[in-house]
Amino acid sequence: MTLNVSDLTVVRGGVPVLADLSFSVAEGQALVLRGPNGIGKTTLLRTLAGLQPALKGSVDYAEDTGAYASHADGIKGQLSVKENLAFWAEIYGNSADESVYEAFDLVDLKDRIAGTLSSGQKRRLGLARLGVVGRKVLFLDEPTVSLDGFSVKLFARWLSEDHLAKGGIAVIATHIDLGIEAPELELAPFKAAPDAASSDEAFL
Amino acid sequence: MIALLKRDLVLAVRAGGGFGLGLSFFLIVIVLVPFGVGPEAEILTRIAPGIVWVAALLAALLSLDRIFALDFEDGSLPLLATSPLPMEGVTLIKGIAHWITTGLPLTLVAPVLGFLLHLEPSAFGWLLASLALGTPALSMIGTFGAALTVGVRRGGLLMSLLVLPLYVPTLIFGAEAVARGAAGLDGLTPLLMVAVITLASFALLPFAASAALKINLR
Amino acid sequence: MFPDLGDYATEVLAAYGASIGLLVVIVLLSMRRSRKMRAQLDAVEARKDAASGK
Amino acid sequence: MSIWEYANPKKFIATTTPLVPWVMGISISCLVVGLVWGFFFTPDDFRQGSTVKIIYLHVPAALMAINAWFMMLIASLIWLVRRHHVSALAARAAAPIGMVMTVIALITGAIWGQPMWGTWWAWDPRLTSFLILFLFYLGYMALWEAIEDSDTAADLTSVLCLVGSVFAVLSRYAVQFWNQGLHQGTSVPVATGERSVSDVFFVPLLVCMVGFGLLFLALVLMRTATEVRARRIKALEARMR
Repeated sequence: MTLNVSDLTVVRGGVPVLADLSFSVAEGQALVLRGPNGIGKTTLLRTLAGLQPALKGSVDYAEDTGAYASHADGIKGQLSVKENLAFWAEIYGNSADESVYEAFDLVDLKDRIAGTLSSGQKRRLGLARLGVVGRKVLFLDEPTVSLDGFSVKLFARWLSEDHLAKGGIAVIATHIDLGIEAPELELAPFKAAPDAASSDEAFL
Repeated sequence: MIALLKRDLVLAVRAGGGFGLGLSFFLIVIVLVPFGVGPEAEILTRIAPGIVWVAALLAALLSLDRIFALDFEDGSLPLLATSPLPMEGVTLIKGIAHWITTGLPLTLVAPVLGFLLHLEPSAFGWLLASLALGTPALSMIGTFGAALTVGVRRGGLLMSLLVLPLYVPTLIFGAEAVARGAAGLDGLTPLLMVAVITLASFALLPFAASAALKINLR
Repeated sequence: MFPDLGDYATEVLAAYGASIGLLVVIVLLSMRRSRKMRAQLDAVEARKDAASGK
Repeated sequence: MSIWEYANPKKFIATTTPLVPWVMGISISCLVVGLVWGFFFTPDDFRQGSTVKIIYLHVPAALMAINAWFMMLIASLIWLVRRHHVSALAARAAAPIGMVMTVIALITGAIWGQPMWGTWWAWDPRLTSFLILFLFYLGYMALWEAIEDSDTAADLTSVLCLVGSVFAVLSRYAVQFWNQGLHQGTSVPVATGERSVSDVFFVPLLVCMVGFGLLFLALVLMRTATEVRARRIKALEARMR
């Protein structure tokens, strides 16, 4: 069960941003995406997760095992931490077991209303969602933004021990070093030429 | 899917805006009418069915743009899109949640407000039936409109322009059923038409709404 | 030769006037927009050729 | 050389640009002939007097208002299925013209009915359904304007057009049902096509219909070419930045 991508071209607003991307990530492996801002990391992750169609090329991994998480972590302010996680667990047909709360140090925040959490705590809750979702292939867009050093280590530990160790795969776009050894993919060389094929092509 | 429905209802109650907003707007519109039209009973009686229906329609319209806007802003929509839940299920549940928070309370309160407008006693049954059958269609059509305009900044006005013409058939048959009831006639045919429109809306519109959502999420 | 429109003269003339007026407006607007767009396109294409020609 | 050949925007512009002046010329001459003929050389209707002359504007305009929406529906389907940009842009180009036709149908219908109904606007089922159609056009065009990304706009407006068409037909019958309850229909059926018209009126009417049809075609071709050029400008500028 691996994730392989062959000569993929992703498009943002009708203009291609990345072209001829090919890579594969084996089980238990993570891949860190590097590159200047605006190179197309988010667009690539959204295409991998299936949120938007790729212009060319293919992305294949086992059906229904992908999950996407961006810095907009879909946390409802009016619900408590427990309710937020229970909701996402139920959506994915799992149950929010204790280990996730411990992994993200949310045990004592369980009944706190999400709106009252600090941005760091809220980010940890967003990441805890990934633990509850129980999906094998994770596409993470800047997961460690506005996270303090301690939480970054928490997340890195969860990622390597609870996710990758159990055969999970992760593609992460981040600027911060996560402290886990993972191959890096520099996206700059794959920058698409402006007039590469795109939906505007018919008009050029 | 039930989880989504439960969450939306809890959110509507917690945010407080959900139930109260639609109801208070409905009440205000109905109270305003006599100020505009005058207190004479026979005028009010004649226009009562239409006024109650138009007020219900506007109250439903008011809370439409909140259906997807909140989930769109805090990123829940893309997460739902990549969840095992089919998008058609999401739009269907959103429609039902909107109906429960606005359509249902309207239907229950409407007969009480009927007294304010001197509605004919024979019409109360028809009013309740037509609203009970018609407001779900208003919610589902509204969900489609909300899905169309979710990506548009300040899309509320645009959504009203798109949704109101789609409300015309339900409004005509709904008000007609009540008017016939008020005149002591049998309002069954228009009532059945309202039911047909509602069933058709729930059968078809979730697909259109989910298509619109997927397009907007691109 | 002008037909006797009887007592509905104003209505008929109003209908004709309004309709033909609207038709003229839509035709003129469309033509103006078409001309403006063509000029704009030529300008952009000129700029593109100049840019790539350099 | 299948018709899809014209789906290529550049080829579309190349072929239609020389055509438009001709189609426009023919349509205007048809209109002039039809209207003059109908206005000057046909007798008055014994019952309605001279207002029957409005038929030469109302019937063709009403016909084109409905056909325009139908054409937009087909174009939207073509866009959704085959992703041809020209058909989506043709739908966008046709909307304002369809709306103008609807407005003409509304104005002439109201004026025509005025002597019989005694009021400038009577909620006659047919006229009211054109009023609803007008709202649909308004919403459709507003949605196009509201969305920046061209492909997303084309997709969303196509979905709206599909759903709108179902509700337009539904409203058509709901209005029919609604007005029966209030007062009896008009003595002279104003609706398109149902008219049993003696032939002295019919030939000029036919000429007018052809005129309106060709005018619609000319305007759509012109405006679609303009939309294609606008899209090309946008694409070129996106590349040059």
